[in-house]
Amino acid sequence: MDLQLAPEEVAFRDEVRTFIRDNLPPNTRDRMRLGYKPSKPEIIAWQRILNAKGWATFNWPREYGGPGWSAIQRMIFLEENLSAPAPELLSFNITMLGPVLIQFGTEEQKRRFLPRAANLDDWWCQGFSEPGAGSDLASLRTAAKRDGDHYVVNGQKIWTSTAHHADWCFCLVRTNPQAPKRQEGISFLLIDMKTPGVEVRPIISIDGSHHLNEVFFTDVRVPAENLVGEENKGWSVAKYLLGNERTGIARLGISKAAIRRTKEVAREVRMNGRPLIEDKAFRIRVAQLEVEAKALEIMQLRVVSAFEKSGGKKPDPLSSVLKIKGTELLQNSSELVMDVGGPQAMPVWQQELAALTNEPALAPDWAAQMAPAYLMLRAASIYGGTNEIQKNILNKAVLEL
Amino acid sequence: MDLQLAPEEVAFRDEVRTFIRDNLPPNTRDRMRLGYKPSKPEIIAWQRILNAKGWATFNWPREYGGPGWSAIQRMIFLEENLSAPAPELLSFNITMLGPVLIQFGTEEQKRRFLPRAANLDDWWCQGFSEPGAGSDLASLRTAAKRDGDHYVVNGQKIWTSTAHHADWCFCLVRTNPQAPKRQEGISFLLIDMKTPGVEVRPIISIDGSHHLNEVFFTDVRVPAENLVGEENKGWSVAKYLLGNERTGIARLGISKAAIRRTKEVAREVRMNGRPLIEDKAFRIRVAQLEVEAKALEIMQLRVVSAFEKSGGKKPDPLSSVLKIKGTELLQNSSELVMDVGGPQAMPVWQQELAALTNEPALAPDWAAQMAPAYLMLRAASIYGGTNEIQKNILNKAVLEL
Amino acid sequence: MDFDLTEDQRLLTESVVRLLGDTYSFEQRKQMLSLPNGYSERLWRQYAELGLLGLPFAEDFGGFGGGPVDVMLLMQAFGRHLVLEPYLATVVLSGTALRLAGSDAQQAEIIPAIVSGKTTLAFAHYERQARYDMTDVLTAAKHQDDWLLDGAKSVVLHGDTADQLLVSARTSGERDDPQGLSLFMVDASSPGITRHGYALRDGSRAAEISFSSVHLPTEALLGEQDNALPVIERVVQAGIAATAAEVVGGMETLQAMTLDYLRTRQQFGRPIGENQALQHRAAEMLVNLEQGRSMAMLATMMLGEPDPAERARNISLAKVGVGQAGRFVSQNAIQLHGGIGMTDEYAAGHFFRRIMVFEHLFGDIAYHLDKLADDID
Amino acid sequence: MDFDLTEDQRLLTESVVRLLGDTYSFEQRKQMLSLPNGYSERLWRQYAELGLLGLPFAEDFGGFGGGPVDVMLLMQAFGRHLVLEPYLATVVLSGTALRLAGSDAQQAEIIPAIVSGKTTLAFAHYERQARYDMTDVLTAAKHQDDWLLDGAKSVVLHGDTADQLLVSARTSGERDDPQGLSLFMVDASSPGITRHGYALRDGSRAAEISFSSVHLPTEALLGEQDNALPVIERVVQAGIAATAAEVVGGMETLQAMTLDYLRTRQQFGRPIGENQALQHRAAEMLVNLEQGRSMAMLATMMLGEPDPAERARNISLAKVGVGQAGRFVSQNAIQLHGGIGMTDEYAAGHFFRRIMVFEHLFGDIAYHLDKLADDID
Repeated sequence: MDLQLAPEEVAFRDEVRTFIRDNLPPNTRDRMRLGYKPSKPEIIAWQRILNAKGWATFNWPREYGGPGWSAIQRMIFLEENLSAPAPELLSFNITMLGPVLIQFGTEEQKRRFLPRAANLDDWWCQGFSEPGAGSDLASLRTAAKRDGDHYVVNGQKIWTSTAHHADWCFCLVRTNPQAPKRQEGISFLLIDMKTPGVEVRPIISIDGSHHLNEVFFTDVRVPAENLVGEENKGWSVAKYLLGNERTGIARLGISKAAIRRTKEVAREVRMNGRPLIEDKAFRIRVAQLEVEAKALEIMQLRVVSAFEKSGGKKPDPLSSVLKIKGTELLQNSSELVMDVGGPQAMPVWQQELAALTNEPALAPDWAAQMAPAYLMLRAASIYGGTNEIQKNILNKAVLEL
Repeated sequence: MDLQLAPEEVAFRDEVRTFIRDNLPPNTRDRMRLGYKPSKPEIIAWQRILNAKGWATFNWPREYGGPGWSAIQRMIFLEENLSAPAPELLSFNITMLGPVLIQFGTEEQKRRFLPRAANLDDWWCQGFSEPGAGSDLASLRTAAKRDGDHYVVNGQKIWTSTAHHADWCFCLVRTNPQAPKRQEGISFLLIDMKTPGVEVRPIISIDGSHHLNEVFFTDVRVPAENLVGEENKGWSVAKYLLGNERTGIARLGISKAAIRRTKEVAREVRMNGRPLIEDKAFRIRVAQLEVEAKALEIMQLRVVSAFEKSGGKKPDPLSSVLKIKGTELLQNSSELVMDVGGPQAMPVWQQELAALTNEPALAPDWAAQMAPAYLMLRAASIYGGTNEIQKNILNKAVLEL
Repeated sequence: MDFDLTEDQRLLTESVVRLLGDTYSFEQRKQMLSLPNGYSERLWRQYAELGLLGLPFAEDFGGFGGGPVDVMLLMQAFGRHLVLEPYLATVVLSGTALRLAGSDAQQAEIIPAIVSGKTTLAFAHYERQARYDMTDVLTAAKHQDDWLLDGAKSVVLHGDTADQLLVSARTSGERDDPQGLSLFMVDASSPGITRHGYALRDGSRAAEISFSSVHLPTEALLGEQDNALPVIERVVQAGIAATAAEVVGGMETLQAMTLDYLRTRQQFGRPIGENQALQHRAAEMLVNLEQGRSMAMLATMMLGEPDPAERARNISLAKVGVGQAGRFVSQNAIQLHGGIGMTDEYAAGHFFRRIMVFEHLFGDIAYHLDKLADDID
Repeated sequence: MDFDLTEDQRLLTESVVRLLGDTYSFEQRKQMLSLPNGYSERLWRQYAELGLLGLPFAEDFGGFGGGPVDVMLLMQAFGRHLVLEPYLATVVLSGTALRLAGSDAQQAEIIPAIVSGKTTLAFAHYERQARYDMTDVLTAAKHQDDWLLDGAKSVVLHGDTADQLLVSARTSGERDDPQGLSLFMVDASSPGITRHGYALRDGSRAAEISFSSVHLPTEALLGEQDNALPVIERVVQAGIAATAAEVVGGMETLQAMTLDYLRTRQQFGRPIGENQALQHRAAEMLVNLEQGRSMAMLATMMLGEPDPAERARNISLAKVGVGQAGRFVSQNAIQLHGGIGMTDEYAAGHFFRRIMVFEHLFGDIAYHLDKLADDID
C-alpha cells in the first residue's frame, strides 16, 4: 500500500498543469477565476486546444484516439483542468456519447460522429429526464413510432442542459409502449436538433442563468440509422452510460478553487477592523473545509485505484460516497465564499455593469459571481441522482438493509 | 402578545430560587455542581423538604395537595430546581402515578398511596418496557391471570429505572391474551416490590452507573384491589400517563447548568498557553450553545403558554420539538463540558479515590463526572420515545405526510 | 407572559392577509418586479389607506401607535408573499431613526408624509469597505456655514427611489471610532448625489449612492452631533427584528410548498412524501421553523429592552438563530423539490433568495456569533 | 499510488485476524479486564511469538523491519476487538522514541527485550496542567553527578505496569519553551517513583506517576539534551496514526453490529432496518467510516513525510477527520441500538468509549483545528 503519487504521476500532473497554464486563453482564465461560467465559444475553443493535443478524448480507448491514460492519470487531468480553472470538456460528447458509440454504435455511426464529438464540431445534449420521469427515469413517455425508415418522435424532455447550444441530442424514447416491464421497450436515438418539430424553450435557473431547457418533439422524423444498439434495448445503453466511470463525480477541483478564493477575498474584506483572514473563527471554518477536501482527495484516489484494479469493469458503490461528500463540499465552500462577500455579494450587478462601462466599478469584481455560484450549486445534490437516491444506492449495494 | 415574564412571575421565580438556595443541603448542592448524581437518601431528603413546603406535588390539583400553580409557574419551578442544581422530584411518584391515581384510582387507592407518594415514603418505579416491547409498547407480554381475588403475574420488564430502590411498581400487564387488538386486554396494576416472586437484576449503564434494571415476575400474587381503572382498559391509563403534560421535557435547566460549568472549568485549563476561556473558537462553541438554549427557552414558554390556554387539555405536538431540541442540547452541552476536561475526563477515578482518601487528589475534582454525564446523556435521545419516533409523531400530527 | 394576539392585532393581521391574498400571488408579484420602481406604488397607497405606514408612529404625528409586535406580525405576513414595497427601508429603518433621534419639528414635518404614503425614505449607513462594521464610516460631513457631505454608501435598500435619505457621516474622529458619527436627513434630489439602482438577488431594489460636496442646511442634522451610534444600533436592531419576522413568514410559505410537493409529486408510482427519509427531513424543517419563530419573537420583544448590552446580546442570539433556521429550511426546501426548485419560474427559489439576502444584512451568522463570543463572561 | 496489500501484509493481517478471532471475543475480553495488569500477559507472549512486537523495529535489533502501513493494519485489527495489551504504549509510542532518539547502544539493549515480550514501556510526557500543550512541561531534570528528576506525569498509558518509562523533562528554559526538553529512560522501579494505576473509560489502563528526587544515570538521557521536542512530536504523530487506525477498526465493528441489529430487531412486526430514515442514517455512518478510513491512511502515510510542517499539518487534518467520523459513527451506533446500546453488558458501548478516549488523546478536534487554522496562509 502506498498512498503517495508515484514520481511518474507527479511528473504527469506537472505536465498537465504546465500545458494548461501555457495554453488556456488568459481571458478565459481570468473570468473564470472571478467565478464566471465560460461562454460557448470559450468552451469550444478550449476543447479544440485539448483535442489538438490528443487529451480531449481522455477516457476513450487508444484505437479511438484516446491517450491511453490510467484511471489515476484521468483523475489528475480532470482535477487540474477544474482547479486551473479551465472550461470542462463537454461531458455529453466525451464521457457520455463517446463511450456509448464505441460500445454500441455501428461503424458508420462511429465514423460519422466520434471525431466531430471530440473536436466539439457537434455540440451534444442529453434527452433523458421528462416532467414525470426524474429519479424514476424508466417511467419516461416520449414516443418514437416506426414509420418506414424513420422514427416519428413525439413528447417532451426537461432539464436538458445546453440544449440551446446543441446540434444533436441523444435521447431515450419509448418504442414499445406495450412492453411488459417499463424498462423494456425503450430505445436510444440520436436526433439532429435542426430537424423540423424540435423546439427548445429556456428554463432560467435561480442564479439567473440560462443553462437548462425544455425540449419539445412534435412529429420529429429521425432516420432509423440513428438508432444506437437494438430497438427496445435502450435501457441497457442508458445504464451503461450512467454507470460509466465516475472519476470526476466529486468535482473536487471546483471546491479547491473555492477554498483558495475564499482566502484570497478574506484578505480584502474586514471584520472587527482587521482583515477577515485574521479572524480565528473564519480560519476554523476554512480549516474544516480543508479537512473535508483532503478526505475527499484520498477517498477519490481509493475509488479510482480500485476501479483501475478491477480492470475498469466494476462501478464502485463508494462512488456514491464521493457524490455525497463532493456535493456537500461544493455547497459548503461556495457558501463560505459568499459569506465572505457578505452584502457585496447580494446585488445583481450584470445589467448595471453592462450599461455603465465608463463608470467607476460599481462593485468589487470578486463579488459578482459569489451568489450565482452558491445558488447554482444547490443543484449539485439534486442532479445525477439526488443525495437521497445515493443513500438508497449505498443501502442496497453495500449495507443490504 | 408579551414575551416577558410578568412581574408576578419574576417574583415567583425569585421566591423559588431563594427557597432552594436556603433549603437545599449544601453537601448535595456541592456534589451535584461537580456533576455527581444525587444518592437515594439525598433525593428523599430533598423531596420531603419540598413536600413540607407544599411544592412536591407541584402539578397535582389543589384538592390533592397541589399548590395550584399555572403551567408557567410549574415550568419555572422545575427549571429552577434543575439549574440549582437540586435533585429532581421522583417523576414516577409525582408526574406519573399521582395524576393517574387522581384520574383513575379508587378513593381507597388515593387515600392509601397519594400522601406516601408525595412524601417519597414509597419509592415507585414504572414497569412498562419489555425486551420485545420498546417503541412498540403494545406488544408487551407480561401476563396477569385472575385467580380469585388476586392476579398472578408472570413475565419480564426491562429498562426499569431505580427498580432497585423501589417499594412499589406500576405495571402494564396483559390480562386478556385473546383480545382482538393488541392494545386491548392490557391492565394497569400496582405491585408491591416485596411480594415473593419479584426479582430485580441490575443493568449497568455505559457510564458505569446502576440506574436501570430488569424485573422478573414469577407467579407473583397481586391483590385485585391493586388494579387501576378497569380490567383490560390499561392502555388508556398508560396513554393518559404518557400524554400527560410534558412541561419539563426539554430539561433545559440541566443544559444551562452544563453551559455555566463549561465556562467555569475553561478558566482553569489552558489552550496555547492561555486559559481556554480566552480561546475564540471555544467561545464561539459556547455562544452557539447559548443560541440553542435561548431558542429552547422561548419555545418552551410558547408550548407551556399554549397548554395553559387550551385549559391543559391538549398535549401539544410541538412538545416533540422540545424533546428533540432539548435532548440535542443536553448532548451537545455535556459533550463540550467533556471536551474542556480533555484527557483529565477520561480516567475512571472513583475506586481509586475511595481507596486513597489520604493521598493528595489524584485528579481535579471537576473532572470526575464529565464523561459519565456525557455517556449517560446518550440515552436522552432514546428514552421517552426516541428522537426518530418524535419525528414520526411530528409527521403524523403536524405535517400529515 | 402572553402569546395571544390582542383584538387590534387580530384585525390588523386579518386585513393584511386579505389584501396580500388578493394582490400578491406569485404571478402578480412577477409583474411588479418589472415596474419602474421595482414595486407597486398603487399598493403602497393601499398600505397607507389601511394605516400600515403609520403603524409604529405616535398618534400625535398621525400614526397608529403600534408596537414592535404589530410590526412583527405585518412583516411576517409580508414575508409570506415576498412583498417588494419599501416598508423596511421607510417605516422600519428610517422610521426608527426618526422616532429616536428626530426633533419634534422634524418628526412633525416628515412622519405625516410617510404615513400618508407621500414620501419614502432610505437608510444610508453601511459602506462598501465596512461589510458589517457599524463604525467603519468614511463618509464625512464638515460644518462650515452649512454641512458639506462627501462619501459613498453601499447596498442602500430602496435607495434608488427614496425621496429622502438618512445618511450617517463622520463629523469627528477616525475610521472605526465609535464616537464622531452623526445622522443627516438629505433630500435625494440634492445636487452632488449620484445613485445607481439595481436589483438584489431576491428582486428587491437597492442602490450605490455617492455624495460629492453635497450642501445640507444646518437643520439637516438628525439627533445629537457626534453621537449617532446608539441610534444607528437601534435602527439596525429594528431591521434585524423586522427581517427575522419576514424570514419566518418566508419559511412558513416554503414549508407549506414543500409539504404540498411531497404529497403530490409522484415517483416510482407513489407520492415522494411516503419516503420516511423525506418525512424526517420535513420534520427537521418544522423544528427549525419553530426555532426560528421563537427567535424572531425574541428579537421583537427585545427592541423594548432598556439595557443596551442585554438588548444587543439577545438580538444577536436571535439573528444567529433565525439565520441558521432560515438556511436549513430554505436549503432543504430546494433539495426536497428537486429540479423544479432550481428554476426561476417556481416560487421556492425566490423565497430561498430573499432568505439568503436577509441573512447578509445587518451582520451575518458569523458576525453575530463573534459578538456573542466577545460577550461571554 | 497503490492501495493493495503486499504479500507480507496479507499474511500478517491473516494471522492477526485468526489470533484475535480465537482469543478476543467480547466475553474473553471481559475476563482480561479483571486480570491484575488489565491485559493478558499470555497474549502478549503470543504477539511476541507472531513477531508483532518487533513489527516496526529494524532487523538488526531483532525486529521485523515493517513500516507504518504494517502498524496501521495491525492497529486496525486491534481496534476491531478493543485489544487491551500495551502495544500502543510499548511498541508505537516508546518504540518510535527509541528508534528516533536512541543511540545504537540503547537500542541494542532495549529493543530485543521489547521484541521478545520481556519488557514493556510507557511514554510519560503529558502533564495534568498541560492538557494537550506539548511544551507545557514542569517536570524537571537537573544534572549534577547524575540526573535528578522531579515532577509528575498524568494519564500515562499503561504507566501502571510498564517496566521502563520514557520521561520528558525540562532541562532548561521556562514553561512552554519549545527548547529545553529532554527525554530520559527510567526504570519504573527506581526509588522516588510513585504510580497510581487506574482504568480509563474504555477499560484500558493508565497511571498518574510522580517523581521525587529520582536519581538517573547520565546514560539515561535519550537523544539530544534540550532538543527532545522534535522527537516528542513524532512520537505523538505516531500515536495519532496508530489510534486513528484503531478507531477505524472500532468503527468497522460498530457499523457491522449496527447493521446486524437493524436487520434483526423487530418493532411493530418488522425489522427496524426497514425504516428508510434509519437506512439513511446507516448510509451516513458508512460515509463517515470511509471518510475516517481515508484520513487514517493519510496519517499513516504522512509519518514518513520529511517536511515537518507538511507532516504536522496533514496529521492534524487526519486527527480532525478521524475524530469527527468516530464521533458520528459511534454516537449513531448507540442511537440506532436504542436501550441495549446504553448497557455495559453489550459491546457497542465499549467501542463507543474507546473512540471517546482516543479522541481525547494527543489533541482533540478543537486542538487540531486550531493548529490548522494557525497554519492558513
